Amino acid sequence: MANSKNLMRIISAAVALAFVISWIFKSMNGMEDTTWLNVRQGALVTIAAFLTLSIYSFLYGDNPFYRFAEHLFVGVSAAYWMSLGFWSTIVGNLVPRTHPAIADFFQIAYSQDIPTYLRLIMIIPVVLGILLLLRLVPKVSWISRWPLAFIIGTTAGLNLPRYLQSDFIQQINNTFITMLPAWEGFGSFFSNFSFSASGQFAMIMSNIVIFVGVVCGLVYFFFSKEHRGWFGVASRIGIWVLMITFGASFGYTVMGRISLLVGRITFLFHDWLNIL
Amino acid sequence: MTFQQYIPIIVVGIGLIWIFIRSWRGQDVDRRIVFSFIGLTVALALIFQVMFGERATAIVRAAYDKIENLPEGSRILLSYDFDPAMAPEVHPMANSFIRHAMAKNHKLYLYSLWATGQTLLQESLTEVLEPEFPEKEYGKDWVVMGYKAGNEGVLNVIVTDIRKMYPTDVHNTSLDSLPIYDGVKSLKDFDLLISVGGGKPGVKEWVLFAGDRANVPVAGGSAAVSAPLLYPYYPRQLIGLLGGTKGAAEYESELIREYPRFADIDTPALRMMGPQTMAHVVIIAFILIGNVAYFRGKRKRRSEV
Amino acid sequence: MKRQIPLIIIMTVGWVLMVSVFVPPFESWGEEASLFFDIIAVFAFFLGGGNLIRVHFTKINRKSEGWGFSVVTVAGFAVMLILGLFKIGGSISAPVDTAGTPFELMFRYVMSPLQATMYSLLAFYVASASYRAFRARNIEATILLIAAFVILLGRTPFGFYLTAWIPESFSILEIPNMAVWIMNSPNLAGQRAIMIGIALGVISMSLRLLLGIERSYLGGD
Amino acid sequence: MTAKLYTTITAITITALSLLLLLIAAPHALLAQSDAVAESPDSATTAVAQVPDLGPILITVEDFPSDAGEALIIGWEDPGYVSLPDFIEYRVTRYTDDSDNGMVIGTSVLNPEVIDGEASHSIAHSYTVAAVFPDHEVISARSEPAMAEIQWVAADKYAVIIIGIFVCAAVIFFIETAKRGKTLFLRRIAGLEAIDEAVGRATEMGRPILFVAGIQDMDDVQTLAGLTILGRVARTVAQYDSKINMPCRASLVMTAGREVIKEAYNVAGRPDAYSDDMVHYVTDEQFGFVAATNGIMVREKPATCFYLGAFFAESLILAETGNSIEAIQIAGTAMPAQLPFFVAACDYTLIGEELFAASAYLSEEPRQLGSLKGQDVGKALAMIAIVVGGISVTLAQAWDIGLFQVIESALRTAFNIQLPVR
Repeated sequence: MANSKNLMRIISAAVALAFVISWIFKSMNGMEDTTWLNVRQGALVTIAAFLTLSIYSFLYGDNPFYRFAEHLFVGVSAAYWMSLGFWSTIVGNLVPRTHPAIADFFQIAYSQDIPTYLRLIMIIPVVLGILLLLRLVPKVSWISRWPLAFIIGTTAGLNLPRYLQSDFIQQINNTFITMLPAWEGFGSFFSNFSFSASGQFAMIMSNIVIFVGVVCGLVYFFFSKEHRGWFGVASRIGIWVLMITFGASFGYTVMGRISLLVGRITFLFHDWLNIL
Repeated sequence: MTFQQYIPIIVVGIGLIWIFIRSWRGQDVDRRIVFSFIGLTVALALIFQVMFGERATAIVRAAYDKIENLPEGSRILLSYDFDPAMAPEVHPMANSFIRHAMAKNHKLYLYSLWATGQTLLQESLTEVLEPEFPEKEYGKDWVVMGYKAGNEGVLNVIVTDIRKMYPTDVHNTSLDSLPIYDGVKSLKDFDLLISVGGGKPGVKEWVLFAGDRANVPVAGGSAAVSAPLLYPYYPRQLIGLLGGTKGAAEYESELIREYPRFADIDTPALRMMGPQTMAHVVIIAFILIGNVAYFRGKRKRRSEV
Repeated sequence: MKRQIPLIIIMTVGWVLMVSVFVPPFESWGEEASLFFDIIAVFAFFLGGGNLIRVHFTKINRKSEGWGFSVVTVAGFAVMLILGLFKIGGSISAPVDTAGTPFELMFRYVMSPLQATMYSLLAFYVASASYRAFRARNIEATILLIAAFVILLGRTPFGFYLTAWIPESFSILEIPNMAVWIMNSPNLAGQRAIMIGIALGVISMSLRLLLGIERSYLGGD
Repeated sequence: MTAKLYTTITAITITALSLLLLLIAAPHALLAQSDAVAESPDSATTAVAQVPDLGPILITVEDFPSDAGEALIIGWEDPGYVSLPDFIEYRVTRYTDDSDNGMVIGTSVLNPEVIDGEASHSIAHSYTVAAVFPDHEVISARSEPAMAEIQWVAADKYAVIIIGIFVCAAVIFFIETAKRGKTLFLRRIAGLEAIDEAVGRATEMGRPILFVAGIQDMDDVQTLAGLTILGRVARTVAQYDSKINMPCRASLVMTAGREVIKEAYNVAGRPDAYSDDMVHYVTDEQFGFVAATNGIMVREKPATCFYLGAFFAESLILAETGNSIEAIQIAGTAMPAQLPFFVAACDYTLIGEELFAASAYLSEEPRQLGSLKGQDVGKALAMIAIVVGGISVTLAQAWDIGLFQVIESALRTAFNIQLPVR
């Protein structure tokens, strides 16, 4: 146990030394004007590189470097979003509707043309927000359910018509497609028949697959009927269609993921080590 | 490919064979090996600048052939409809189109429907068009029209009359004093419209509001995420499409192959594709190896029972 | 009382907002409600930030395992919060993330590399999942595998070379074309079926909430 | 008792409201087409020498449909000025009284229509349209005064209203049916049956359970679905006396999660065992949250991980880390792009709709189960519409059969959600 602790200390010291050296090299880069800016830039890039490698060390296993980066990430990012929320929502949206003096203090334009009732209405979220904070008082903590109820009501009320419109009706409408596109009779179909990717046969296959796929996919999601008989066959085709969908999404996503790694490694080699 | 570009391929190949043998014997390959393998692949490919000769797929080749087969002096419109965030993917496409059009002695008209497109357009001019084609004359062989606000509304107007929206070019020179605009009244007078973009307005808007209405062929380049939405327009309304970095790389490699003068140009898309292609092959190999090992293990278990 | 009032709030707010979508003069209510949500969420930040600090302070106090890392979290949080809330090094009228301020530098050189690196871990996990998880265990898994395989192959030059010999009249069998076809036909169909199902799920779930049938999240009396 | 009252009241309200809406909507939808509010009388054109007199510009002023009385559409007939060489644009001017103090509200070159988005529904406006040339203008006569009208029903959303009422009514109907004690058949969902077993396994191993309700805030229905399943999971956890750990990306989710788990412990009869520490906020940053959750996984080594809610790119990072610690993983999301990763890397996955149905399944409460039956009616509607629509469109377009052309256009109208753009 003591041994591994010592080992850890040695590793940490070595890593620290390596990064300090890297910082010095970085700062000396472009020697002609080794100014304070260069030193600062060197430090910042070195820190970024250190954090990058610390995260990658997780791939080997949990270790103090990852833990350090993780804890720093949590602390800094929580404060980042808090600051952003404060300045953009409270100052950006609420303050302009309150009072010219407050708006003046934050040096933000006071919105004058808003009718009074739209100003007064802003009391509601503020009161609800304060009720939410009452959670910290054990005796009345149940009152924080009110703002929660407000939010849940909003979510349900707004999402129902939204999904109905864009995901249900719109998608059904999109599926009203002809299964015989550019159809000019059987004669023309057979005389021009080919397995070309841009030929009519391919187009017909596409549309039939979409049609059958959507219907069978829906059958798979059916809850109130046992998947047996013809229903079972349809639901089986439905699963297959879903599996193709998943496979396609996987194959398609991989490319984007690799380019993220290319980006990070380019940062390490180019911005930090200057070897590319 | 130079010799040093083979180094990473050889290293990765040997590694894959080793993993395959291990899996074949039923030994477990630790996830850390898998991790370091993919990291190594990308890193080596980047360091040794591996590039593969991409071959244009039909949909990219169609766009290439169109520019290739137009008679010399045809009018090609190229619109920059993207922002810096998309630029790594689509900017190389725009540069390739410029190179190809200029090399074929076509007339090039540069537009932009995105405010951010204009600065990126400027980059193309200073980095590609002006240094590589000093013999081409502004106003005669190419012209910059720049950005106009109004999204697809702009297209609605210029489809019948360009001068109504653009009385002058980007330098405030009247179109009538630019020889390149002799006999050009509207989009109908063009031979090809190309939009490079990834959002709205983009290729789709050029197809619906310009190409279809003016009855002029449209080609396009688009970011990978929005490319699938454009396939339905191919080949009738959209004669060719470059999708994502891969599409851009295919076009670049066609240019290099067929034009000796472009042999030494910078090809950012091909460079980006090298590591990605290697990583893809490794992932495909992993799937294959994993399955071979799985079936072998299954047969073994069955024979033991 | 403790359950009744929240239920009444849910129903009133929910039904009113739902109907307002269809009444043009009240159409903007949805936007107002979203703004309300944002404001309440900022108040919630205080709860969250307070909770985060409390958890880590307890660890530091108890000197429990790894308490040193909790110091890192608290310090990072405090520094970033002071830089952000007081706009240190920037003017009050400029946006908080103006380029060059300490807040923005922290974002650019600490947060954003961490973000991007965490995100790029996916490249490694995709590889390990390919090796380990994508196995042809049954028909379903095999179909998934084949679809993924075709799309992946279609994105490398090898996909092209493998099938380039196929004549134009059979070009549907070329791997790049098959990849496009899969994306545009079965993939589209599957996505659509999933979307329609989800829409119904959301509708039914919302109705259960608005009717007061589903209420586990409201706690007891 | 109260619940029944609520259900009845809401059911009655929704039916009454929707009927009312329909009644108001129908005539409006019909009227909207022939709703020319005013037509200008003969225009006195002021033509000047160089510009040939092509006749007057006739203008119409119409109310903008389905809005809150804020807009008018000013349209005109172009007598041919557009094609004259010097023509610049058409300019539309609004007058609020008889004086000549007009305000230019818009210009258009080709499209003979301008929308005045700042019209009033209490003051009448009149308009003129002028064809502008470099030196002079051809101005139309003033239109009759017109006011924007408030529409109380979005007639353009009639499809959403009617289909919405049908689907909602189906759900409510089956909820009521189930309440009367009629047993309903429901097929099994494998992932749900595994929940108890997975919790039991964690108890046996003496390891905690990790629950992630997605990474979205409370304004996403998937988060709500995840939280409702949490209620059931937490009850089993309380019964088995296991430990549960729930990191949250949003503090509102944390607040709600605490309520849910607390209530579950109450129901299980072990309120004393509950502690607020079970649920904690991490950070709103997506990958910061992932980094911390990964840390929790490798350090606490939970035996079972639940990922139920909205997930993005982190789905695979979580699932693979969970795999490396050999946890049983149950996932569910309605994010189509993330489903493949969960399907490949987790033991059980609730796909899309199943996530929303899960809480109803788990509750075993008849009313909840009834709502699932209602969902199926919606699915049946979708399937019938698609089958009839697909066949009709095919027959109508390939062979021009009149009957099917009628059906096609009827279906397209019924499932139409074309929204006018202002």
